[in-house]
Amino acid sequence: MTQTIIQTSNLYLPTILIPLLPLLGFFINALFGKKLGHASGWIATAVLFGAFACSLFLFLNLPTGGSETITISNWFYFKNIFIPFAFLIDPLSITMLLVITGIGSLIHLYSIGYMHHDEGFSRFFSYLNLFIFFMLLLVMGNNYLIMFIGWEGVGLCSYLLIGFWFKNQAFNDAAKKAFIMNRIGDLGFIIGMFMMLFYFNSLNFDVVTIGALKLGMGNMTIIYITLFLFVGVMGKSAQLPLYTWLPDAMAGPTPVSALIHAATMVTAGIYMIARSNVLFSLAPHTLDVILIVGTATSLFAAVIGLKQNDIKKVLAYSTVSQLGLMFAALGMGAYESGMFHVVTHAFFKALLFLGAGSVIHAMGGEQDMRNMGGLGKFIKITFATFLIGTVAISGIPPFAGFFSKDEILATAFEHNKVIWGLLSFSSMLTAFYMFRLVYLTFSSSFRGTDEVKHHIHESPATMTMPLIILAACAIIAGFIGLPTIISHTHLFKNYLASVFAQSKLIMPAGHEMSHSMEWILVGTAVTLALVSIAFAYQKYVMQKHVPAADENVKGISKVVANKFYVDEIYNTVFVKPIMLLSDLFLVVVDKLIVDLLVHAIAFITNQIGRALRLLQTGHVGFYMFAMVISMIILLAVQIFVVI
Amino acid sequence: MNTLIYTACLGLFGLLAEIFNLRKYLIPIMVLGLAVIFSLNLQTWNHPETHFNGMLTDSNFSTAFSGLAIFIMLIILILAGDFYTSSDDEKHISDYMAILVFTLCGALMMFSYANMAMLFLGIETLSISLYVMAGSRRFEVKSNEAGFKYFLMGSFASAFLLFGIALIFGVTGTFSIDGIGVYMRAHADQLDPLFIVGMLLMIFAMLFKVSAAPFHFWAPDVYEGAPSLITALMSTLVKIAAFAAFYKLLSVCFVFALGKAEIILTVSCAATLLIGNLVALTQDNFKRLLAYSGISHAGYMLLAIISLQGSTDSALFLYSAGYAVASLAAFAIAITVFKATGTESISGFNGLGKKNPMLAAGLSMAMLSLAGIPPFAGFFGKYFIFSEAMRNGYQNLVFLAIISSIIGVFYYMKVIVAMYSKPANEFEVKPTFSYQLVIIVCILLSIIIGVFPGLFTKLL
Amino acid sequence: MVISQLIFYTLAAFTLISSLFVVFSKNPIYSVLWLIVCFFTIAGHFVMLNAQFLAVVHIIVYSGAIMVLFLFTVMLLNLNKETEPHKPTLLKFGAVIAGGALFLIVIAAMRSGMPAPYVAPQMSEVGYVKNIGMKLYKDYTLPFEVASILFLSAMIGSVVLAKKERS
Amino acid sequence: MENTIQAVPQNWYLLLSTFMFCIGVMGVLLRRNAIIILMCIELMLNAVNLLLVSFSSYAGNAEGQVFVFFIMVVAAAEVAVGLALLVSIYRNIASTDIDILSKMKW
Amino acid sequence: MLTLILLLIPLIASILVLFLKGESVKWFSFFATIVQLIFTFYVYSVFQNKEAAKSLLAINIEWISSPKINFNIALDGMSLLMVFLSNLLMPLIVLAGFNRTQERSHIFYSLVLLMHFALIGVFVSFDGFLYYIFWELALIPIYFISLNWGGVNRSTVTLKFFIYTLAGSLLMLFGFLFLYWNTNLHSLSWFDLTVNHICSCKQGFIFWMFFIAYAIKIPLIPFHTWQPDTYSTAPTQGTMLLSGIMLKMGLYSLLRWLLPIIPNGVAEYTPIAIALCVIGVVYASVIAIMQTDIKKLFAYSSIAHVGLIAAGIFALNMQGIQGGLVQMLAHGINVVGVFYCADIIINRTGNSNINSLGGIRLLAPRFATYFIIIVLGSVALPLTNSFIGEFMLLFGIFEYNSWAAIMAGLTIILGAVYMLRMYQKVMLGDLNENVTVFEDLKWNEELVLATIAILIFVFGIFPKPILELVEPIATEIFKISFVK
Repeated sequence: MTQTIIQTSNLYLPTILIPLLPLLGFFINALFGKKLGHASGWIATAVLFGAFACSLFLFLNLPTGGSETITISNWFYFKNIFIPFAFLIDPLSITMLLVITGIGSLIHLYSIGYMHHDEGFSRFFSYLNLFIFFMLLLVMGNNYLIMFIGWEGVGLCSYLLIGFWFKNQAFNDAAKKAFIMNRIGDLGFIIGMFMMLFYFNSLNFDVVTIGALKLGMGNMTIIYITLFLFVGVMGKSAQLPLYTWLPDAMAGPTPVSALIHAATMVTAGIYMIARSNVLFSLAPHTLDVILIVGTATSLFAAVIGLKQNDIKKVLAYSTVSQLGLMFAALGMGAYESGMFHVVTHAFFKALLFLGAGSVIHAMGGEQDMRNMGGLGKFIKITFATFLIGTVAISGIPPFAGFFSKDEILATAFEHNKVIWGLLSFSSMLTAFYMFRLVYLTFSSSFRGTDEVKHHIHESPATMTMPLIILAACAIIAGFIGLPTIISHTHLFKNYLASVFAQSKLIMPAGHEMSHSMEWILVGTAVTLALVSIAFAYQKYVMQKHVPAADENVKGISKVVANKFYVDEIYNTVFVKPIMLLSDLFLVVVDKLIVDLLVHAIAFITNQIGRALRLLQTGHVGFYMFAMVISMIILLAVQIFVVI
Repeated sequence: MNTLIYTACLGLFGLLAEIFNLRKYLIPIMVLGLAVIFSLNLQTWNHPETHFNGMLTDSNFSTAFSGLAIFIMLIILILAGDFYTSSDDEKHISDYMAILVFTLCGALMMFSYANMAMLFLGIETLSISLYVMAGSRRFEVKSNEAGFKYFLMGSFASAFLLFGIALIFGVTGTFSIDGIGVYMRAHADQLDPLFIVGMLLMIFAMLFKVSAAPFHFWAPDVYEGAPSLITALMSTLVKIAAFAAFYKLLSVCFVFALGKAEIILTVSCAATLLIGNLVALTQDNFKRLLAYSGISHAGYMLLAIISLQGSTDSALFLYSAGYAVASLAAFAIAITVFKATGTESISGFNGLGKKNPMLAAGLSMAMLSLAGIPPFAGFFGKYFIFSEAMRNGYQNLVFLAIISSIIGVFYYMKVIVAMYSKPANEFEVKPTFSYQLVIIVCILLSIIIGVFPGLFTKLL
Repeated sequence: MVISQLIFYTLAAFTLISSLFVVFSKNPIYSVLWLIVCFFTIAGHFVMLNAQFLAVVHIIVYSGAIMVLFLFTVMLLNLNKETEPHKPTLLKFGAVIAGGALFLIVIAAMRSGMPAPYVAPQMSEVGYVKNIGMKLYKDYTLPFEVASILFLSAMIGSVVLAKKERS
Repeated sequence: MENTIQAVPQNWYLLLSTFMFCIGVMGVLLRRNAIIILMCIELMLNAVNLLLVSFSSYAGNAEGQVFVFFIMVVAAAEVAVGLALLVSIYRNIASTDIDILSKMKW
Repeated sequence: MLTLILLLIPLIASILVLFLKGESVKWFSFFATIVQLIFTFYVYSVFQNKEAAKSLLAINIEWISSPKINFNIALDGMSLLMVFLSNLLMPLIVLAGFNRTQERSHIFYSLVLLMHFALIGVFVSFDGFLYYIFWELALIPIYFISLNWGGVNRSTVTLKFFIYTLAGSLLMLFGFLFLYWNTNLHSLSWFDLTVNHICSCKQGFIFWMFFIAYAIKIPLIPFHTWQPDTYSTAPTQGTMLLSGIMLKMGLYSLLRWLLPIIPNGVAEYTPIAIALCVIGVVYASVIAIMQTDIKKLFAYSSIAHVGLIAAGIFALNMQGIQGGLVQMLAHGINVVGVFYCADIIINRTGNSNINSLGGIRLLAPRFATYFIIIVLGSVALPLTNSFIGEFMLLFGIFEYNSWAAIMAGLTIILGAVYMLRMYQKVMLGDLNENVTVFEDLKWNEELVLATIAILIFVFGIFPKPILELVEPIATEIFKISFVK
């Protein structure tokens, strides 16, 4: 278990360079950021491109189906438990690495333009680099603890970045909320780890997997472990009921939303489940829970998304909804499909966010869609790329989203018709509100003030370049996972096959679906998407419908627009009682009971003293009387009671 | 034996000094004389001897306690120089000095007596001198009252002592403590009831002398009313002498009969601990506070008496020494402050920490030592006594003692708090040289005993 | 036999009665006088017990010295009238009961241990001056000398305390 | 006369002196006049004297009688000091009532 | 011998410093503590060499023959860890006072150094009585520091503190006396006591005597009420001493003088102890959430943290013990950091109410950075020093009882809640009207905070040396305590 052998693999250097580069970038920016000025942005971007290059190197050099453990040090140990600081390089982590460093570097590039005028420019990049570092640790670690470091680290960076504009207390609240909600999940994660330590004496993925296999299918231990892990996942990946932080997290600068709250961090949960696929496969009940939670989240968020007017909020709910979809996939044991959707989603959601950022940039900070409209004419590149992203997310072939989503729906159809129905409905809603977004923003005429109108301009190249690249990816990324009806080589599935091989052995393989059935499903999905797009077109372009002002919203719409009052409910059910409890503890228990008890003892002691003091009357006659009396009593007791 | 004779001579010298008009040099000479006697006293160390047909025995016990007593008197005499400064006092200074030295004679008899007659005379010499000294501020009603209360109750208690002695004489036919001891050993399992009653009456009288509850009533009033210096003397020398005599009496004459007095001693010990500490909590007058504190200390020392089967004399001595030096330091400082502020209330100490940090530090250390906090001597005394009591199986009493120590800390701290956190009064405090000397010596001794308590544990 | 018993009982009765009068007399002067009576009866007991020397000394010291001192003081302070306020009745009862209880307790405690009436040595010579002198000056030299210190102390003390001067 | 010892059991002396002692105690508790209290204490001391002499005579041991001398000495000294104190108090408060002497209490 | 020197340096310094005046007092104290720190490293190097260590580090001479008390000092891994912690924090604590002016600073620093002496003494004593002496001795300087240089209401608050802790220690004294006379060796030497256990029937009783003493010192609920007031009243350096080192005395003592000495008693009452600890964790955390006084908030957070440590120790397993030791070090560093930050804020704004602070980050970005690092350290973020400890502690508790671990684990959430809430209110947002001027850090403040920040990361990233240092002793304690 203790790997102290010096690694000689040729992958060693690039592997450790991947996290080290962003870390280096972080230190440079944190320590010398002020002096570097805008160069810090370029440095931060450069190190990420370096990391991306290293990831590519790994991708190219790792033999197919192989995996490599790179041990940096024997981090610590206690009792018989050894926790190495080691990296696991296998297709799954490489996939994530590529996504993180690739999209990450694009977003960095974009941020140079986006944050150009911000006074915290270098600070922003140091945070971003730090985030990337932790995210890389998360996906590269060969055990749960390293993963947990990354897990908490990204939470921290998310906190720092959401509250980046710290003068605004609402933003700070959002940041704090994100951190705390994540921590709730983290507790679950930690308990899960404890159980693993307890039963398997290790946190290494391979050891845990072997241990779990020994315990066998449906073992309660594994069910508990996976359930606790899933609690962690719920926090990080914004699933019901711990999703409320994600929409609020939009308070951060838009590149942050793109990077952290769309492309990378929130998918950590999916990565984690995929990483522990064997455990989850052994726990069918947990999978059911995941499926239900995922589906519910998907639907719930999609519904809320319908009524949002903040451009980023819409995207945020769409992210939650898409994440739910991914979890539904995982819950059905379709890990590759989930991962596939992670990848494609990363592209188009990052694209959408960056596009939204570009819009906001153009609008000078305005985020409310009701004040937009007709922007397509002014910012063409943004419009075009944004449209690509929207089409991709809506599941229109041959864009990336179609393939990954279709795969999941197909699995769902096989698994359970009801789930399929619900997920399809959620996709339909997605298509609707995404196009609602596009129409409200880009088509018809401008609804804002003239002042803003003059300000509207296309973003600089540092921002449009990433948009274009991401748009390209959003178009082509789907081809790595063509459905069986088109091609028999599912590149993505094959690449990850080795990771999920064990699960495939455990899980009862579903029967191969007939091609005709698949065609029907594809047809249905596309039709539904098109219908909702048409409906949106009819409503927002033809009728030029503009959502009502907040105070005019009534009835169910109001409930939906207010996100089903979930925040308020949480506030009443959890936050307020805890605050009340806090006061209660302090005032009643601490001051009144415990302290009073202490004081009461002191007081009583004092009072006894006061009472006894009265014996000392000052009258010598009384003294002698008392002496004689006590003498008599003592004599009597001594002589007659005992002898 | 020689110690006693020399001391008596020194007392006589004090009287003669008046005649030869040596008033100015009186105190230095007396102090010097006591210092010489102190060193002469050491000669009897490890030379146990009996003198005057079994009236007096020199033993290490008596030598050690005599040394302590002489030291205390030395300090008191040094303090007396700057204490008796009024014209009235000046006139009587040689009388006072002589009586003080005679008090010491009484104490010395109480350490080395080997006969009930000597015990009785020792106690009476000590007491009668003190009745006088307590009432020596004869124009102050408080002092009168103190002297008279002490006198009345003291002679009342003496009568019980005598009745006890008489009964024991009746049974054993001797006044020699060894003789009584022989009788007690011979009849340990079947003691004559007369003997027991005699013993109990003597114990009552001794409990009175050591100011143990419920015979403690005289102590607070007398301590408060007596001149401060005499209070210092009473709370140190007198208490220690009484305890030493008590210890010797019980350990030689009654050790195997103590089972018949166990309830009395236990109840008295517990009551002393509690009453001393609890009532002290409510005191505002510093001297009265120290009086109650003295009562509580009597409780701790009674613990040593109760467990004397295990020969706790070393522990008792260590405790006495630690208690004495701390008390003396406290009184030296208190007298200085009383003079400066004109009040004996604790509030007189307010702001002393700012006015005179050295005095405040000294008093703090004295208080901590009295409270029994390491590394001061007071702690070790307590520790050894507790340890001995525990060894002899008095766990419950030790526990009670621990509880009462906790209570005790509170009122000692009250003084410290007053010194450091209350706003200062308008006064100037400047101890004279002799007081500074005494304070420093006593505090240093307290620490030294605290660091090397081992010197004392196997002493006796 | 009978005579000596009779004398004893008479003396004892006188002793007790006089001491009770000491306690209960309202006027201090009467108390002093009753105390003198009491001392005489005790001296009588001493004589009965073959302690003639002691009896004489007793009369000289107590009646001659101590009681005179008392009388002096009473006169000096002009206390020869009933100025003493009375204690509450309850306390009076208490005092009587306490005294009685003490007596009962002590007697009860000693009851079984009382020396049986026995025949003492035919001729008790211990009370003779010769014997007492031998004891006092041979064995009890030191206490005898030490008593002088006590006296000295008491003497100076009394002078210091009672001197009438005011600066 | 010598025959008293044979005629009267020693118990009687014990009883007598104890009774006397208790009368003394009672007196001390009963009275408020300091002088009378002093006298009661003398009474107690005399009870002890009587007891000692009786023990001494019955046992043929002279020590008891010697001890009585010391008691007398002490009694005398005590009375001297006590009366001196009393006089000094009387000068201050013009009373010998012990209950007035309660300036210091609690 | 080396241990003795370690003990004497602060004592001598504390006496010498009395004779100095003015600024030289601070420099001298700083110099002394630095010398002590350097010497500690030397001692550590000797310690690594097992053979030399035995003869050089231990002293055992008879002090008092009856009842037998030896002057028995030595160093093992656990002692060394605690000594290291004290010696590490001491220069920081002294340095923290460099830009503060105190009346009679020579006495102040003398007391601080005396306290240092006593603390080292507690950690190196291997005789129960000697240990007790030092334990009590440590109380006196801190009491006077708080009484003389403390804030409002100091007399009542410090008196409560003094009596409370003294009450506990006297019970412990009773326990020691009881142990001494009821074991057949009649010795309070740690080595004897660990081998020669008192009869199980009496262990339960002794457990309570010791436990209450330690529970007051640590403090565990319901014995904690002295602590928030004292922490907020004491001068900051005093609070740093109290929270950084002194309460570690209690935790250290659990491991040194409770577990190995009365294992059966501990085993018997461990459920109650753990329950108290865990309830304390949640309870104090919940109270901390609504605290508005910054020092009190930290005080309650400290109660929560040490409660967790104590719970881990009472879980009676290897990782709990080891985690407890590691966490003591971490908590010592962090808590000193937070209290120093609090002091800097209170010192500059004259305000300790977090609701009337805000926006400090705008004025003092460097301070804000250090502060957030320390805050993150105390919420046990991975790669900071308290993560490993907290992880092991929670795992220890988990092994004992999974529900207890979940309850205790709430500290992860609640800790983040109150710490971030505090940070947000104090440092973030727009400038509060009470905060108009806020100087950024002075050199000494920056030095202190930077050291703490570096320590937070160093121990977080390289926990192994510490774990290895304490592992043998943890194993030993574990063995002694559980081989029946």
